[in-house]
Amino acid sequence: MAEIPFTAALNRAMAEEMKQDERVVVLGEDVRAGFFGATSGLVDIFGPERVLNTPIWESGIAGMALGLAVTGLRPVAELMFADFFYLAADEIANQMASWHYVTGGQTPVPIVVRTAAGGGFAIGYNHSQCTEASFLNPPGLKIVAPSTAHDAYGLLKSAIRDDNPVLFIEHKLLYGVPGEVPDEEYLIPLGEAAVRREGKDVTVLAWSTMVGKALQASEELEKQGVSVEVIDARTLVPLDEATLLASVAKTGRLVTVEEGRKRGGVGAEIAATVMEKAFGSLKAPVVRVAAPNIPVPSGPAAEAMHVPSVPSIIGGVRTALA
Amino acid sequence: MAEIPFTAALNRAMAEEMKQDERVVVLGEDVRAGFFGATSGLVDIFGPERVLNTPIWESGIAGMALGLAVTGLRPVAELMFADFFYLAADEIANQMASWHYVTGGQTPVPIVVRTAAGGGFAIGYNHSQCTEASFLNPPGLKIVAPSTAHDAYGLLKSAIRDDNPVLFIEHKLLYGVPGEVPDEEYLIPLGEAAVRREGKDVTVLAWSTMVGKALQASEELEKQGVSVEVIDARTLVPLDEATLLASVAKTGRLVTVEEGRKRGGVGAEIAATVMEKAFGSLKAPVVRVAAPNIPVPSGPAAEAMHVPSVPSIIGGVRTALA
Amino acid sequence: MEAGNVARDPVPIEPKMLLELYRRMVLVRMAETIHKEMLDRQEFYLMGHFGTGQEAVGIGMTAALLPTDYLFATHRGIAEFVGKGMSQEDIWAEYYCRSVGPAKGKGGLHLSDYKVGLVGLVGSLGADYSIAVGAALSSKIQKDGRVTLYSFGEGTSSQSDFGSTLNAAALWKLPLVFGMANNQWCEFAHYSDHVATGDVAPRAEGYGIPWSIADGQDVAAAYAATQEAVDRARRGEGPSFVEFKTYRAGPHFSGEPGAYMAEEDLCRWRERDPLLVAEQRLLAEGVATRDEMDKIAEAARAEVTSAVERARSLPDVTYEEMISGVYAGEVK
Amino acid sequence: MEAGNVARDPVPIEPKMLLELYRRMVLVRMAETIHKEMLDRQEFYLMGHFGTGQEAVGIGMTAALLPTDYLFATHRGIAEFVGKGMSQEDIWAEYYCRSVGPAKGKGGLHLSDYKVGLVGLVGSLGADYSIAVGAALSSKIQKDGRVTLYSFGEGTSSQSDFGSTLNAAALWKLPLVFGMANNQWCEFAHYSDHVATGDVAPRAEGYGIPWSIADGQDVAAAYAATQEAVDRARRGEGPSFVEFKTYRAGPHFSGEPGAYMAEEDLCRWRERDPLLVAEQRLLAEGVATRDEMDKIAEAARAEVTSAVERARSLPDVTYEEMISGVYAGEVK
Ligand SMILES: Cc1ncc(C[n+]2csc(CCOP(=O)(O)OP(=O)(O)O)c2C)c(N)n1
Ligand SMILES: Cc1ncc(C[n+]2csc(CCOP(=O)(O)OP(=O)(O)O)c2C)c(N)n1
Ligand SMILES: [Mg+2]
Ligand SMILES: [Mg+2]
Repeated sequence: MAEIPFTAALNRAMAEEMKQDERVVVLGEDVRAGFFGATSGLVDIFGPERVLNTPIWESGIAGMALGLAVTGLRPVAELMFADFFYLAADEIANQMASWHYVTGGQTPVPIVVRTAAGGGFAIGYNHSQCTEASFLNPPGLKIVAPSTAHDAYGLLKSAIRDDNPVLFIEHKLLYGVPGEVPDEEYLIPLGEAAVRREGKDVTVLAWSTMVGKALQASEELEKQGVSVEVIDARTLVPLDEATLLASVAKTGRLVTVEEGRKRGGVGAEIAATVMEKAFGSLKAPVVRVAAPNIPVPSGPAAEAMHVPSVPSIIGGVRTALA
Repeated sequence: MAEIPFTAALNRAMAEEMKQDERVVVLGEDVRAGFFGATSGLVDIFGPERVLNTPIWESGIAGMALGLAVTGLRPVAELMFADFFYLAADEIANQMASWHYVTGGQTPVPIVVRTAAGGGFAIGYNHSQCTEASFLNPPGLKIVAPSTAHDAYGLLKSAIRDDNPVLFIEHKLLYGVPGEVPDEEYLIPLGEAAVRREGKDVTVLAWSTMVGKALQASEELEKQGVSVEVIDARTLVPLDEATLLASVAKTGRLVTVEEGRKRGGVGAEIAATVMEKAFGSLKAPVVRVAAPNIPVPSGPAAEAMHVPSVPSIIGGVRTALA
Repeated sequence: MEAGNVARDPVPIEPKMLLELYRRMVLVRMAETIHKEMLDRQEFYLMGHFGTGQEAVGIGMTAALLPTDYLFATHRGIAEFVGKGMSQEDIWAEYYCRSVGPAKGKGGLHLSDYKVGLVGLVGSLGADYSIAVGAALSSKIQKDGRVTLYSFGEGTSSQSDFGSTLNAAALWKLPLVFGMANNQWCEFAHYSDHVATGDVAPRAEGYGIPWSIADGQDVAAAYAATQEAVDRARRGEGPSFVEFKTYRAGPHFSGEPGAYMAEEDLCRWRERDPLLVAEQRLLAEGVATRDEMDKIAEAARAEVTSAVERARSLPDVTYEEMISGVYAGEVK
Repeated sequence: MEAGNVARDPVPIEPKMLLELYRRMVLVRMAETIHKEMLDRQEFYLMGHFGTGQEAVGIGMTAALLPTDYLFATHRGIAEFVGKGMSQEDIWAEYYCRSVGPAKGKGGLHLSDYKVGLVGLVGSLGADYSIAVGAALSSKIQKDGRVTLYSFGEGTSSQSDFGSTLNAAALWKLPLVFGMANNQWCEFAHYSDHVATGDVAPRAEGYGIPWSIADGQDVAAAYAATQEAVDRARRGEGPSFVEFKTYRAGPHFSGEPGAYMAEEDLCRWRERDPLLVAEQRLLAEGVATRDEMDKIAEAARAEVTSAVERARSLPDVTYEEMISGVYAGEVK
């Protein structure tokens, strides 16, 4: 079993799926070169028709993916930055989200829209956001956000085989992070969370980069005598409510951690759902650790202050325990 | 004091603001004729340069509004249907939402984006949505959704005078509804909810058309011995937390009612916030009455089943009381 | 191009084909007339964006397509749907939101019918520009020989993705035909309020796309101009752009009086009503008699009426039906 | 247009003006060189999208503007910002995110400076097409005599709002000038992968907009072509489109090697480096000596260095500063 970077895991997933299903095509800006490396080299194996560089046209990339999907192909589209979901929002939220429904299921809508989310380069408000929260409300989408190379591989393969549009959120700080990816093929079903660490005092639900920070925070808290259960949501829609509720039933306390803004964030939906379904078990209000309600600030100093940190997660857990 | 329709109240608000501040301009598709009537006749008073018909270009309408706003004017832009917010999402969520911040306040960003939301004509997935939920997460926006002609007038005037981008959500079923609008000018500040009915057993928070349905439900419930406090949020961002929390402190129970979909809806944010700030007062989990997580269906029969109704609000209250 | 009795050389067309296209136009006109009557009697919920006076464009364009070709049609009338082969039964089943419709009644006005290449009608104008590019690209990748026809109105040429679409189509030499009905109205405003130039088609030039302007009142002309473009696409020579000069001889939608339209313009254009133009030619060339035409109209009325009656008599969708089908496959 | 020593008639320009434009180009080159050196030494966080080799476009274009005119500039180098009058102190204060910057250090790479008409640099390419239309419309409504220059790259001509923007500008005869630097690269791909035609400017024709193509290596030519367009706009005659032929003589951004660029192309274009072209003319026409040019470079180094030093020495923004300023006025 090799340790390979997150991008290599994505690359392997795409290459395998393209090999075994010639309907799978990759498109996006500079996907041949591979801006963050995930698609690099695919063109050499599968040729320029199946690995298509597009003009700078985000709504087009999403809309073309939809057109490809409803005419027999299985596009994996790349939008270079998650911020650009808003440029393609009509295609994503109004069109692909509804297409299966309004056509009465005459066609599957097998689309993956991959993107790079989050901060890390300190380049501010249009290249650093986590935008998944705005896409919870549209129907018909699935949303996936892996935290490890292992999951990136297994989830991307499932996403490509899914007959529905999947927003696949990759964090740019994860791309270079290596992880163990078994040599044998495997799939990770969409909609299954992973308990990363068992604990009994409080549940922390996170995804993407925040899982790593939550684990660090829980080690710190362990030393302080607090036993934290860390769940990696992996898929945000559909959410693995069973795993989450089972954990909350045990701990009675929940902290959600997300890099995106708090107001209208993913944590709000999770908090409301857990309250609805497990009010009796909750010993304290669900705590949402998230970014403040501001544009992602420019510059390393401000960016670092803005993104949830290990101390802010510890603070959130402390609040939940208070 | 005259009873005038909702559209006339909007029209009067715009006309007055245009009269007293020549920087106020109106733009959008067919605003001269006035698709739903709110802007009809303004061109005759203020001329075609201040009441500008635009091409069919929603991202342009929003972006032009931003360009007008940062160069000294105060645009009131119309996007014909709330569904089209997604067509202008980059301009709304990425640009106008952040402009004041990223320019360090060198310019105010006085924009109102008016739109017609919700069902009523049974014309389905691209002309019937309530899309405000997707715009809670971006920073820097205000979101207003009046339920009466009286409020439409007072809130629109405040929105036009606000130095920030305001999404102003009008429900198409309200346009023709008359209401009392005093002859004297008045403003309703953004961020102030209205208690529409006092009660002690449960709080219902609604906005737009759902306020009327909540009031009907509360009358029904009154007969059944349940005392419902109905709050009209009026402004969703910033939310009048003080009024809401005071009510929940009294009743201990909250039902949010919205026409939009439940997952990632506005109710999620409100539920999470109330849990966070008033967990001790909550005798039951916050109940979210909302549309199911499907595209707005076509046809009168399906549309009627899909939109929250008086019985479903009563059901929600019953759940909160159980 | 002005309306009126301009002398033109008749565009060559097989007599049988002309008669068939005439029949289709009559069917479209009949369906929309019956639709309007139902609305006038307040018997139906669905507003109509009728294409009265523009039938030759939709019927002419679609006549150049094969059943397997893809069509992205517009809200303006049902000519394109009829021309592409969607049956009255299927249209009305969808309009009435009946579960027997091709989209299980979920489409409503957003007609789709995959068995005849109707991929779907979007509600947000121009959302399908890029979807059509995707469909044409799909055919290029799959080498399936299909052509995609993207139909739109001149008002929609102002929408965001227009330029990007032309660029992508030309860049990849896609089998994509742009068919633009310039009906001179964008809702309640004349198109000179929307479009900087009188003709839109010449824009294609700058993107490296061949273009032409065709008479939208003459179904033979519309057919011929489209056929040329479709043939070019089918030969792998890339996209073309055809602008059809026509006129929306009625209001934007059924719920408004169209008071802003000048009566004399309407009259002038009605002189070149596409049904009239075709009838005159059919008579002049001895292809059909008045009597045969009356029979065509009767048959059309029967076809529409029975489809409407059937749809009306079917039950509304159930809650179960309404709530299902958001995702393909099972999702918890 | 090919690079190389093509014989051209020199475009007329005041000697003093040429010298001043040369000085600006030197300042830009110096600032970007110092920026790159800091990155090489890993002393600075902010990647550079340097405009090396394209300085004549940004400096030439902006020379045609008044201080009150609006400019929508691009990510490609800082020539436009310098040309429009943004000081090195202000640029570096923003780059270092210092609260003394015009945007209180909130802009970072998204430079804005309202006192010199720099409305803001967006991070999503093409988001500012419509914003620029709004600014030009604003001037038309307010009759303030300002011209808006919309600067962009040829890759961004594929973005959604391009066509709609040309249409709106022409429809309303806006005082809007399109200045497109065709530097032949869109990130890691040649522009023939993005744009269907070799020239983009002729697209303007179809929208009813006059266009020209100018030599982007010659600051006098870039200036003259822009001035003509600006004058037309200022006279109320509407928009114009100028395409500048140039070459991105380096990688897309500082963090990549640009290995996909052919060395011989780079060499060929470096022969027509805009600083070299200007220097040769200054010398040939006896406007400046080598010595005077060296002094210009020294002064530029001093100016940049002191601005960098100042910015570096200032404190980071505080949490309070970071968190504030989302809304104008007080919001609870
Ligand atoms: C994105 C979007 N904006 C606005 C509308 C409302 N609308 C429906 S039809 C129409 C006019 C379209 O004009 P044109 O493209 O010329 O087609 P026509 O109606 O003349 O056939 C408008 C603005 C819409 N459906 N979608
Ligand atoms: C909406 C959007 N898509 C993609 C990018 C990433 N990106 C930054 S620069 C660039 C290339 C732009 O090419 P061009 O317009 O020719 O300008 P140049 O970089 O050559 O100056 C791309 C794709 C972006 N910033 N915004
Ligand atoms: Mg039209
Ligand atoms: Mg370029």
